[in-house]
Amino acid sequence: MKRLRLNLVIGGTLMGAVLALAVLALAWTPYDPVRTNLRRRLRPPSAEYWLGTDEFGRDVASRLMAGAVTSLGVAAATVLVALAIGIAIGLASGFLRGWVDRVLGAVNDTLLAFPGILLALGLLAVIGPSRSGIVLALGLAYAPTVARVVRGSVLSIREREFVEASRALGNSEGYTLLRHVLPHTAAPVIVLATSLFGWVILSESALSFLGLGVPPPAATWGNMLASARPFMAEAPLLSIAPGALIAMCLLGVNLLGDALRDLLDPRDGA
Amino acid sequence: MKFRTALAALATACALASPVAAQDLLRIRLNADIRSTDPGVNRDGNTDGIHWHIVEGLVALRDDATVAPMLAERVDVSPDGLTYTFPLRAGIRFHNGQPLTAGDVAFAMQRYMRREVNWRCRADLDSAVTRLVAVETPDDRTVAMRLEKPSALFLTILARPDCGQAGIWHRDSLNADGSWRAPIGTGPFRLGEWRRGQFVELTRFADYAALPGEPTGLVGNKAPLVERVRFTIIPDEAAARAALLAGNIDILPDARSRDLPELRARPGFTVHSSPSMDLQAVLMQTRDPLLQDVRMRRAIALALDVPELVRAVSEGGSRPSRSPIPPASGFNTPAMLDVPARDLAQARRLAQEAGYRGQKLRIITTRRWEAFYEIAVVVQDMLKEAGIESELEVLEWATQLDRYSRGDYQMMAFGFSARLDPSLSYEMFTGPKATQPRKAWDNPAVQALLDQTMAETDANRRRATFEAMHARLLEEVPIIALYSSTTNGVTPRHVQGYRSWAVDAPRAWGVRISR
Amino acid sequence: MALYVLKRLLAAIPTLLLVAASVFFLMRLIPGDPALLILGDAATPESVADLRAAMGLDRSLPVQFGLWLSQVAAGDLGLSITSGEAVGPLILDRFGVTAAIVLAAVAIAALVAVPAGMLAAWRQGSWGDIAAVSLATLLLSIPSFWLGLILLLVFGLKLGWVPVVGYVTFAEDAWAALGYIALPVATLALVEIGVLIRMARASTIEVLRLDYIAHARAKGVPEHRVLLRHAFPNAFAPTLTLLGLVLGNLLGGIAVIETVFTLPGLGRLLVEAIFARDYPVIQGVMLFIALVYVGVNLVVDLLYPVFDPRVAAS
Amino acid sequence: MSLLEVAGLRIAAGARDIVRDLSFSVAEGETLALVGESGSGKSATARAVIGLLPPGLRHAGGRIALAGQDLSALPPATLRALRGPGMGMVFQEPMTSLNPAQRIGAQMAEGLALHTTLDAAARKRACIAMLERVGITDPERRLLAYPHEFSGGMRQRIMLASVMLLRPRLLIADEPTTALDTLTQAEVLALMKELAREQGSSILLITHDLGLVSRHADRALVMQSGQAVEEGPAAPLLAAPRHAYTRALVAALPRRGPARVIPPAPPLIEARSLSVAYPGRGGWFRRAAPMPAVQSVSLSIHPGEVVALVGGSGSGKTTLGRAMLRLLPASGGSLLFGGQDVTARSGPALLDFRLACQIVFQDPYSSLDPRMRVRDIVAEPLRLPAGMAPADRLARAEAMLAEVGLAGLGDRFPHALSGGQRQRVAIARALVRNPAFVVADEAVSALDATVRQQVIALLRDQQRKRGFACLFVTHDLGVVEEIADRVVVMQHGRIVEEGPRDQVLDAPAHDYTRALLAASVRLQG
Repeated sequence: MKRLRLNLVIGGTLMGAVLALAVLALAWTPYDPVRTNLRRRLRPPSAEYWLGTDEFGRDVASRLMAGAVTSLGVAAATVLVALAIGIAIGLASGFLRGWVDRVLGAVNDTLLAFPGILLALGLLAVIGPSRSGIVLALGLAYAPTVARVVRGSVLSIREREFVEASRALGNSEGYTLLRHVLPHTAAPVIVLATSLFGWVILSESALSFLGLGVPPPAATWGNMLASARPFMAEAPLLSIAPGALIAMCLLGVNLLGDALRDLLDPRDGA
Repeated sequence: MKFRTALAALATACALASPVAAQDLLRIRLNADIRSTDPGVNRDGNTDGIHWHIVEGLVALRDDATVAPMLAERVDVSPDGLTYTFPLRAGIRFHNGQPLTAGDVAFAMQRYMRREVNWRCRADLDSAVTRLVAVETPDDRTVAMRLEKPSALFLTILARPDCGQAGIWHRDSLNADGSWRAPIGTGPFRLGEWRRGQFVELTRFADYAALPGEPTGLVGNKAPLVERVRFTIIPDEAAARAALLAGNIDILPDARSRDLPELRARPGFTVHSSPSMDLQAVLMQTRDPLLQDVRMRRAIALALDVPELVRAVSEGGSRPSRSPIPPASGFNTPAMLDVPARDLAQARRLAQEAGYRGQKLRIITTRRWEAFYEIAVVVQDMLKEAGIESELEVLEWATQLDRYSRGDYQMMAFGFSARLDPSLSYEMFTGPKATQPRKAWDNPAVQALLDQTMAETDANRRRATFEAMHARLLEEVPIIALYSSTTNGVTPRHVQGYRSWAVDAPRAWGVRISR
Repeated sequence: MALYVLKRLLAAIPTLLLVAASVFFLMRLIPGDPALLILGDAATPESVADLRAAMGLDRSLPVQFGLWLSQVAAGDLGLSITSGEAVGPLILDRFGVTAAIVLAAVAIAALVAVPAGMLAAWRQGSWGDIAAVSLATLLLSIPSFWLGLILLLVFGLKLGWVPVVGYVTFAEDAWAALGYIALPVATLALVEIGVLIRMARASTIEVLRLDYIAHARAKGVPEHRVLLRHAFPNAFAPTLTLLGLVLGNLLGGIAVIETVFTLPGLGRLLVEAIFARDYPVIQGVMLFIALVYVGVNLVVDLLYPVFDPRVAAS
Repeated sequence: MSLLEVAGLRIAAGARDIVRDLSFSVAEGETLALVGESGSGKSATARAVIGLLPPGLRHAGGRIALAGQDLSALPPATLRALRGPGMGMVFQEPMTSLNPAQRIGAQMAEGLALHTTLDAAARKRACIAMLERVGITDPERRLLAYPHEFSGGMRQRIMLASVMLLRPRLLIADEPTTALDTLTQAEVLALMKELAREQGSSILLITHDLGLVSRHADRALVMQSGQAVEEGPAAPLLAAPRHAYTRALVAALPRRGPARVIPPAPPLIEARSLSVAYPGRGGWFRRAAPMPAVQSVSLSIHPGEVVALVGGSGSGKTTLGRAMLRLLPASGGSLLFGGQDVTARSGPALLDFRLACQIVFQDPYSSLDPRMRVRDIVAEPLRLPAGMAPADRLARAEAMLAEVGLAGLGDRFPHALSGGQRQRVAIARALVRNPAFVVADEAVSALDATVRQQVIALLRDQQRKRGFACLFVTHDLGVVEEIADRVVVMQHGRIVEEGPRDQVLDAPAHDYTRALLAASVRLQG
């Protein structure tokens, strides 16, 4: 219980901070985050540029703020896509069982056998790198994980007696699925969603790192990190700052995830 | 200073990387592995750079990209310009000790011209402009080649590094089945060990028959002065630089321009800068509904502060030029060098007239080549100041190249590899879009001029034509030529005789190590 | 036993085929042409056509696919169209690098994390436990490649303890090789430790709740023995599954780490092949990765009964 | 002098005391029963004695002495030395009380290795002997088996064996047989007593079952919500309980109700040589053979009668119950309802059958959707047949809840109710649509004695009032006595005996029935 509250507080604060940063960025940033100024590249931090400037003379602080908006936005959208697809598949294969399950299972295995990044790489190359492209690609890449979790919990729930009871009442399968099964997948899915959120932020940066992230000049923490790599020696802050933000955000997400997990734990529920 | 220690660190790092470090070993950085040892066939820039140490052609380029005899004593062109006769130099031996004969030349040329071999330049020697119809060997020491009609390009094609200089190798370079084994050439170095992904090592050819005089381009005195040359593959820029500073490589042929100030400041290192003959440019699709209006294209050109842009992108290393013919070329003229000034007001007005209403232009670029990306970013920035909105479409290189070859773009930051003949510098973006969608400039009149320059062998008349074409280019702006990038080689004190040149891959002959 | 393995491999064939097909056609959907890439900006339609013909890319897709499959069935993955190397050996060569790093990292991670997680669970709620969990969560939250960069910055650039770029195989120079993989291994290990500590802790807590632990204690079994003989095997079973998953994913997916440390590994081979549209290499690698994935899971399932006899393999 | 002395024991969960000021003693060779219902703190007491309180509970005060040694004062090592030879413990759940990852030989020998100087060979011999003693056939080979290879009863025997192997002076048995079915229950307990007698061990027996107490305990201590309410020699205490709670417990013991005469009528529901088989688990390639659970059973139930379907675990009674409701598909035979064959019906065609039939499950924890309010749970059946306004449904639901004694609890979620209340909800849900036929599947087995009594009463009253036919699936003959009109005995998926309640209970014809009756414990007056 003690740890739960601790998680909630710390996680909440971290995420709150990041979100606040993003919201603020929507309204105001110190400088135009995409405005280049080649006369002052790679400036060290100063009163003028709090975190210095990047290789195009753009204000790092402003880009970090703008990056928060993009990174969080992309992550959120992606998670939604992954959930939508994953839940549909998971419910279907878990509840219908039989050949549906077999087929979907095979497809799922196939997708899981792909490294998620690679799947995204391929899809991106087809869709073309754009925000929506990345959301779709990563969404598809993570859907199988969701599907597996949902399927798992559906399989366990459908064995519970209240599902049988619902049948005994003469309720249709569909009704039973929606009324009695679906709600119970919520807990694991919510928990998963939080971790997903983290993974997506990571993957987006990884993609940027391989040159396929959210297209510049729009700033995401990922592509900032990526383009800072060549200047690691000259301007370490360029690499450290966005990475630190990602880490902070992920820490927040993970802690919240743990808190949720404890809150939604059936053992405490019953 | 922290950074120094950092580099020292990296140095020790790379000491581990290449244990060998002897007086007679020259270590040169290679940014990526080579494709093959088959000259002009399976190749890229790096590959050519290795091959030209091993094989030589009848002719080769000088520093200024003009053509000079190499294996040939001299080149005699018949009055009708159809027959080229190459008397071979005496005393030339292959790496396997065999003397060079006309038969060897014919044998190599015939393989090059076979379709299935996929020689990079076969098509160039079998085109409307230049068609090689015969290779004959009147005697053991003479080779004669006949063309269908006169061509200004013929010798250049034979000399082009990307054609493997039509390099002549001994027939034992092939397997019994005719497939490529390994090059047995006449060059100053012979192929030593090629360890994929790690290094290519060449060894000195003791019996090399050097020309007299100074080395220039790929001709002149190419005497090998070191026992072994190792091209060490280091993909990472920062690492390569560190390796140089740590003394783990002796030549960094291609330093990042942004590292130059720091390297120049450093005692004991010499920077060898040389303008190359490539071309960085912005392409515009003249069939685009918006850009088909020449006023819009002019507006865009006027919106760019080219000198500022070039200074920023090349860190002041390159000189701005709106001509596709590189300043380093013997064909570049003063007229081509002056750069029209930026004029935002004018740009705005033209855009207005062209019916521009704030549509977003899409500029395609890639991160594969930092210059493309930086150009695009700066261009976007400068257009904005002229009230022209644009967004970057940052593609993976393969995709951009695909879009380029299909002409499927609105604007594109693009770079053309070195063209060593002024006609080719225009040809690379001039042509009928119907048959060659990649061509940016589709204008029959200009095409006609271009064809002239290709048939014309008199240098001065060609220059005149090129100036005319240049003028038209500035009017019609299908592309905005920006600059030719600069090759910056860096060597430590103990390396002597190294020089960068128009083509950015390094040359190891004439280089000496003295500690 | 052998029969079981055979069955499992057979059962994997549909998956592998699906992977093969989807990779093949997915890659063909992607814009970009290997011939064009090789010829560059100077390519003419004719030269491209010739090169495509030489690469056998001029045939219809189904034909190409069929040819490729039959080739693969014959155990030949074909030749790289950029470097001309045989894909099979190339993959094995690069896989060696990746495997060395991943295995080392996962081994270290497991050796550190599992005991740590179990002890944390054993003393649930103690400061040690909270510390372990917090550390794990922190590690879990650090982007691996960023961690890599930082380590590179500190130990490579600032301190200069380890080389920053390059790779030699252990065969060539074991000591040097150690230097090269030190950082990547550390990076991966740290991240995985985060995952594994949490897993080990969670499953140990589950186990410690059960009666047979109380039973053991009621017999007067000392605590260390309770943990080792009674808690560990049961708590480790689920962790083992996770290990398998982690291993499967890492073996295929450390492209980013390999990029950071410029290591000639499988992941980078794949990414580079994708950029170069080197179809044979891409297809080969993907198939190989899928196979590794299947293999790892098989091994896990074979090991599982050792820790949980209720699940007998065959 | 007494072996175990507990004085002023206090066990706390956080700030709350779950055991308060508890004192008792166990003499050498004596069996003391700690009796009480769930939440009485009896299990916690047992754990406290052996010093293995689960996390969250702590020994907050009082003295526990074994043979005069204050355990709470002992250093851990010494305490450990006492566990095993000093005191051993048998747990309730045979499924989790043996280490699934260890061969039982190893688990048994472990204690010997720790507490005796026997060498490996000697230990093995001892184990074999002990296994033989607890009735495990072919013990030598079984030593190498894993727990999951044994049935629940067998495991409990092995458990017992590995504990008694160390000849503990005090044996703590925490609900040792609750998880087993009637037959095994009796056997295991008998075995335990014997072993204890042979070794002269005392027993601290934790149970909720007065029957066991009367049969096996010398003295009994009745606990209620953490405190001792009454203590004394078992027989007199049960014969003449003084404390109100004890009386309630005793009163909760099953009494046979009056026999009824059911007016003859055509059977309401009828199974004709019905068979049910569970499909084997299939893979992509092979498909395993189905496992028969019910084999051509014929059973007809008449309107208004209550039929008890009894049998040990694995007898197929639950399966049959499910099959009679078409919750499981029949693999053979046919099912008739009101004379019409419903075996193959599905979808809408099945609806009228569904509307007429209902079920009450054993486990009220899992049979109610934890995410629905009680009112909605009870109202849900009224969705069908369509046509009833939501408002009316809720009204009906409230009324029904009031009827089962849960007035005003409609807003609660199931987890906010006690076990008994949940079972009432389940009953309300089953009856709200006035079914003609109800299957009660072990409907009261999970409940404490007193609660069980009330729920049975509720069921009986409702049945009398609404007159639905009821198939009462149970292993507990006590319940049968209470409400059954007719008894059907199943074994190995077949019906072995069938007849009017009194006849079957008083003059059982089949051996299996006799065994069941012998095993089912009643008060011995």
